[in-house]
Amino acid sequence: MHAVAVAPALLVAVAFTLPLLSLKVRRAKLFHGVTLATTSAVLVLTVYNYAYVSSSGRPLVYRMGGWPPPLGIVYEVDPLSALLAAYTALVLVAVVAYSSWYLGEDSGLPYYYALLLGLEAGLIGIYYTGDVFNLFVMIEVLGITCYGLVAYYRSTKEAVEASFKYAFFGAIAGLLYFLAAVLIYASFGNLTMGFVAAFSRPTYRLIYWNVASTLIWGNITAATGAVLALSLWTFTFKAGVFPNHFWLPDAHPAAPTPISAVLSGLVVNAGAYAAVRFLYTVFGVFDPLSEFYELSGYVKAVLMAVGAVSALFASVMMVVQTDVKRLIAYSTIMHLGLVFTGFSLGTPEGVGASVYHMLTHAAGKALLFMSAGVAIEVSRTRRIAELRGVGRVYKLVGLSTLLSCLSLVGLPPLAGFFSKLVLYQAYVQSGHFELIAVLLTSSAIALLGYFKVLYPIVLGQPPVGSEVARLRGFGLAAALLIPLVLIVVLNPPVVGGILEQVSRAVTDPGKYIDEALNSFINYVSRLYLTSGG
Amino acid sequence: MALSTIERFLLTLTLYNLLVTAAVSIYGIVARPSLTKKIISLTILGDSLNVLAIFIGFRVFSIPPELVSEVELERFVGLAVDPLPQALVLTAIVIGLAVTLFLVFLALQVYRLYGTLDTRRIRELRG
Amino acid sequence: MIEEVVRYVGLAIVVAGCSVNLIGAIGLNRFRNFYLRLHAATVSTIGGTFYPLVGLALVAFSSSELGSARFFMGGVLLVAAFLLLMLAPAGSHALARATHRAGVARPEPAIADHLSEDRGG
Amino acid sequence: MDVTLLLLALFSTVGLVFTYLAVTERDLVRAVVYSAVQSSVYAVLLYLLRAPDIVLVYIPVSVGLYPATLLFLIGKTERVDGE
Amino acid sequence: MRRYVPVALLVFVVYIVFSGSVSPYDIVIGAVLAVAVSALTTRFLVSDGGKALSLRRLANLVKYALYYLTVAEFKAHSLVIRIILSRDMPVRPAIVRVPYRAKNPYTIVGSANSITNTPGTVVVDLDTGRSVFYVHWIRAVGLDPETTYREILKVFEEGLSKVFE
Amino acid sequence: MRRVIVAVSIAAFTALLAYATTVAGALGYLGLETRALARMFLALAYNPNLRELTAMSPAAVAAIVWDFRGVDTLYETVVFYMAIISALAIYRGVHKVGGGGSVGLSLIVRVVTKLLIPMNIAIAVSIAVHGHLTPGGGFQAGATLAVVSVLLAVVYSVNSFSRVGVEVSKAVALQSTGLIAIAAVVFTPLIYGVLTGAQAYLMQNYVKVDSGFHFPAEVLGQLISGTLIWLNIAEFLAVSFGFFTVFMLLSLREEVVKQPLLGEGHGS
Amino acid sequence: MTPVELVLVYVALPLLTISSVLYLLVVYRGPTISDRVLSADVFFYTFTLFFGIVGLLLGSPVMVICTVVLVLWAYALDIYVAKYLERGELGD
Repeated sequence: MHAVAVAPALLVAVAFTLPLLSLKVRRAKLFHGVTLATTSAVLVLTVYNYAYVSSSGRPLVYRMGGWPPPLGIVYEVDPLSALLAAYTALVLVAVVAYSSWYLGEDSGLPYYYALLLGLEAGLIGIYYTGDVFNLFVMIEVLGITCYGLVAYYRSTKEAVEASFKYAFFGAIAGLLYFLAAVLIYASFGNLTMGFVAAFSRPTYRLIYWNVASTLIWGNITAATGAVLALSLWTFTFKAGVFPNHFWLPDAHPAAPTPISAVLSGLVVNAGAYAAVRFLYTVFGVFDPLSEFYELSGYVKAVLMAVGAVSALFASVMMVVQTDVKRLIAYSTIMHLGLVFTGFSLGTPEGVGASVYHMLTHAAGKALLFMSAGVAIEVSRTRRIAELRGVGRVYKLVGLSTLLSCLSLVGLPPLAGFFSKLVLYQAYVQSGHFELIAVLLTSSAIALLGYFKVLYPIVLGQPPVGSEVARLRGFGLAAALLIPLVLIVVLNPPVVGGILEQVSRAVTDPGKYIDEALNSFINYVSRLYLTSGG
Repeated sequence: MALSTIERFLLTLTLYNLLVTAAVSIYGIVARPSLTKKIISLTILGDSLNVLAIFIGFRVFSIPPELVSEVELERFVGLAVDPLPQALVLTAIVIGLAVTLFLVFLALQVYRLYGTLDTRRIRELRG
Repeated sequence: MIEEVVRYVGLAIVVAGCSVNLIGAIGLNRFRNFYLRLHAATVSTIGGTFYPLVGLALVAFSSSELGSARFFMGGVLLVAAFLLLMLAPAGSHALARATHRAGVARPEPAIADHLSEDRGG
Repeated sequence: MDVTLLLLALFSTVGLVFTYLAVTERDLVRAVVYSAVQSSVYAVLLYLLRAPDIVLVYIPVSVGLYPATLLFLIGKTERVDGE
Repeated sequence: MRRYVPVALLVFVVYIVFSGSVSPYDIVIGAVLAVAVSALTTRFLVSDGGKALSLRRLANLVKYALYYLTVAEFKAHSLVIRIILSRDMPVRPAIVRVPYRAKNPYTIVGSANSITNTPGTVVVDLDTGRSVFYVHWIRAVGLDPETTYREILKVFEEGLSKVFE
Repeated sequence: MRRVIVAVSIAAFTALLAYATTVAGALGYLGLETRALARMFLALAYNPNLRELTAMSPAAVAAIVWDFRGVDTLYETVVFYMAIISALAIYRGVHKVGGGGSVGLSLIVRVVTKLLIPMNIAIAVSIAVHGHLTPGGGFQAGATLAVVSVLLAVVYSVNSFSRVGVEVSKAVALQSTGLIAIAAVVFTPLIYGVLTGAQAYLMQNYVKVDSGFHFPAEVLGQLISGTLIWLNIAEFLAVSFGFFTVFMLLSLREEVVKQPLLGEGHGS
Repeated sequence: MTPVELVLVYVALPLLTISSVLYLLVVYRGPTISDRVLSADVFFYTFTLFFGIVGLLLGSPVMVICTVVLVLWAYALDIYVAKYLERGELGD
């Protein structure tokens, strides 16, 4: 159970030591090794957490510093957050392995790895936290590390400018979320997600009348409207979907390739996760028991519009790109749009399908960025027309490019196909046939875009001489293999049970609320017993 | 105890002033072309939201949340203002400072690369 | 007894200092020139802030109802007053010198400007 | 009546005025000075709101460090905003 | 060794006065801090340890401070306040040379700060090569070096010379 | 046209927010009473009678910052650290500090600044070590000490840092040391728990109903509030040297940094 | 209210408030940047006194710790504006 709290804290503790280490030791291998060991340890911890949470069937509440919920911060881990955190840790191991190949002996290595570890801490913290304000802090940890990593190639114009844009609007988004958190405290009288969720449901308010009437301090309906408006702006910014996508096609390509993989594959998921957490669990917009169920129509319309427009717009933009990384970045916007349409349905099927799509997209996108990154490194350009056919020399790269593209397009029998199929079924079940049209159209348009990438890398002019030497590296193979296995393995028989558990946990947050309240009540009753006895 | 009309008016006026300050600074962020001016407006936006956060924990006739040895606990609990927003704002100020420092470093680098901090000229130069 | 005397002396200093502060503020508005405003600013900082801070420290020391924290308050105020006495002149000197060197404001009208003479010639 | 309410209303209005000045001013050094004054007014607000801890961190950050870094930035770059 | 004392004393006094308590906790921390800071910064601050520990100099400093804070400040303030409150603001401003004789930087800075702190005179610049302050004087009675020295600087420099020189 | 739309939408949003906060009453009973949770914090901040629920710190804000909601502050420190690491990553490869004599401000300013430094250190340390008793704490003290780094950069020159004995690498090392001390304090309860098999939580300070681990709240009759004083001192170290790093980087001369920062073409 | 508090509330605070508004007027009007900074500076110094008086009135002496910080940073603001005017940039 301590593994929940240790995972992010361990990451930042190692991040603290890296610059100190760099004063004594200058060998690059040490930094690669330390970072790989840390991320592997965190992978073990997060997988253990997932196993614990999914086997016990209840969310896990960790009281930070031992404090009971409304006083202190809690980490509350339900199947969704445990799954996403474990998945993140897994992909990040691959990314660190890839970085060891990609960066080699770069002079900024300790800074790079410190930032990368901070990024992972931010992501896992966002998934694990059960506190509204702690979410703000973790979003900022994630944010500042992302800005720093995007600006890592500080002497290229586009990297610096993209990072400035990202950081600037990220700061505004963070401030707006801060205002939202403050408004939650102002009206609900506390900051624990489980408590806010309980107070949003009239039944819980009746059962825990004592607690609720003490803590609630204002008009929660008025506050919730403002909070949803403010926080959804922030979350859509972080997720990079339509009205707030403007930073993404600049920032993702400008970063070093492993970071592009992280940003496109994992960081955007954090925004989607936070939106789900707020809409489904905390305020229960799609929960008939909740007081805010009447908002579901508006929220549904907004999310659907956001998702559909970003999917269509981004798929069209993909086709006209000439820069390979920009093309892949637009594909991220498209997929996140599809994820948001799934969340807009408000049904367990929709949530399950969207989470599934998040997973397959993360693996596919990381793999595509990493294998395209090999081609970019070898041919020293990002223009699609001039890419070298690395796939002819190094079969693994060719294979991974092929499979990742096909998975992202959605061809059987790869993971991407199944996730889109499940999404399709969810649309059909809730009767939103217009979304099916969006899904099919955007996938068809995007197919053209993916073939633009696929063709030169797999079939283009092969590299020669010194360029081939660049391809050697132990880390590269390991890095490509992990997501490659993932996109083959993630099919419904394997993940079906997991997803069902996740979607049940999300659409029926009763256990989430109960655990948070129990944690408080247990503490108080034990206190009463010890002092009374 | 209830607040008199004039007290409520003054409190509301303060609140509105803070909200309008935030709005003016957002306008500055959007409308002014210079990156430096954008950063200045951003800091003002952060400041106004921080003060707003403290403001929701305010009460009239109160003392700060620092327990001095001579004050009894009951009187202290009955009189002091809300300490939680203060702790939250402390965090927010530090985070804002960190982001602003980084933005300044980035703006310097933008100037080194582009030779200007005017967004319109940067857009032209980027093509 | 002695406590009362100290308290009212401190209070008198505070009130007198606040009036001087107001006079300094008026002067700052009335003078026509940066270099003249410097003198009004000095009135405000020394007569209008330094002395009242000391007076307030006296009031604090003599307020026994504050308990042991009165020594804290008085000490802090004395340190602040001392820092003010040390830093305020250095600050206004730096500002005046920079203003003269950069030529932001001319010291006119003036019956003599030896600094410009020496630096120009 | 609590006298701090009057002061709160007065100084928040002053803060609004100086925000407007800082946003519309085209000379960036002046804008920095305006924003420093605005920050100090806000520090007074925070003090009146009984938040000495915040004042203690807000004054260094907002009155001290922001103008310092911004003047470093202006000194190394350009002084005028816009046309 | 003796030159480390004044800085340590300064740090200790500031710490104790600022903390406003003489509990063992503060005294221990203050003492440790004083030793540490003194060890770190004395080489930039004190050049001659012999002068540092003389009680006579300290007494002179106190005497100077008392004179300065009462008589000198009062005279200067009343002059400038009268100018501010009069209708036509009768000023005769000038930037004049004021020669100084002191060699020790602390004397120079102390007397310059004393001049600036009295309303009516502000040190605009100083030239260490020529040993001259350039003082902006709100009501100049004379421009020659003797007059300016006598009217502006004499008292301060003589008082401070007994402390630092 | 675009500006008008922007202005109107901002105004509309502000009006909505104003409506929600005052007329609709999202802020509750403004100005009248404190929230229930706030009363809990105030009652528990220093309360030796409730051993399982107190933070033993008379300064309620410090108690919340480092004990009740300590994780927030831990990661807030991470944000600050990461910002400095990002700045260092931008400035990587800059080894040579600009030469040349410093033409600073006048003698008066320099001497006064020199005198200010030891006094400022005394004040900052006092704010840091009394953080659990009076307003103040690690970050406040570090920010107060930042006066020294700003003034060294402005009044003297970047060379003065190395004359005083602070260089970029040394400042980063000291900052890391402070942060590692924070991490050590944070992890101590867990390590204790692993070694003895007892229950203990990350960042735990005092006894809880299900855990007997605690840091000493008082030493020789002096209240030190368990972890609070150690965290404050460590944070003080980290923050003040963080500011040193920042201003050292900012005051580097353009000629020195331009070549390494623009020279290498990377990633295309 | 004790006599001390009466005097402070009805005499000292109004005087200080009026003079601080007058300083702000100079910050707004002052033709040159030096005027603005000078009066901003005096404004800060005046507020140290204001902080002290308010702290005494609220009966919470621990609050006045903020005065020292304000004095320090007002000086720092002077110095960097002076350096900016003199050298055209801060730093080396």
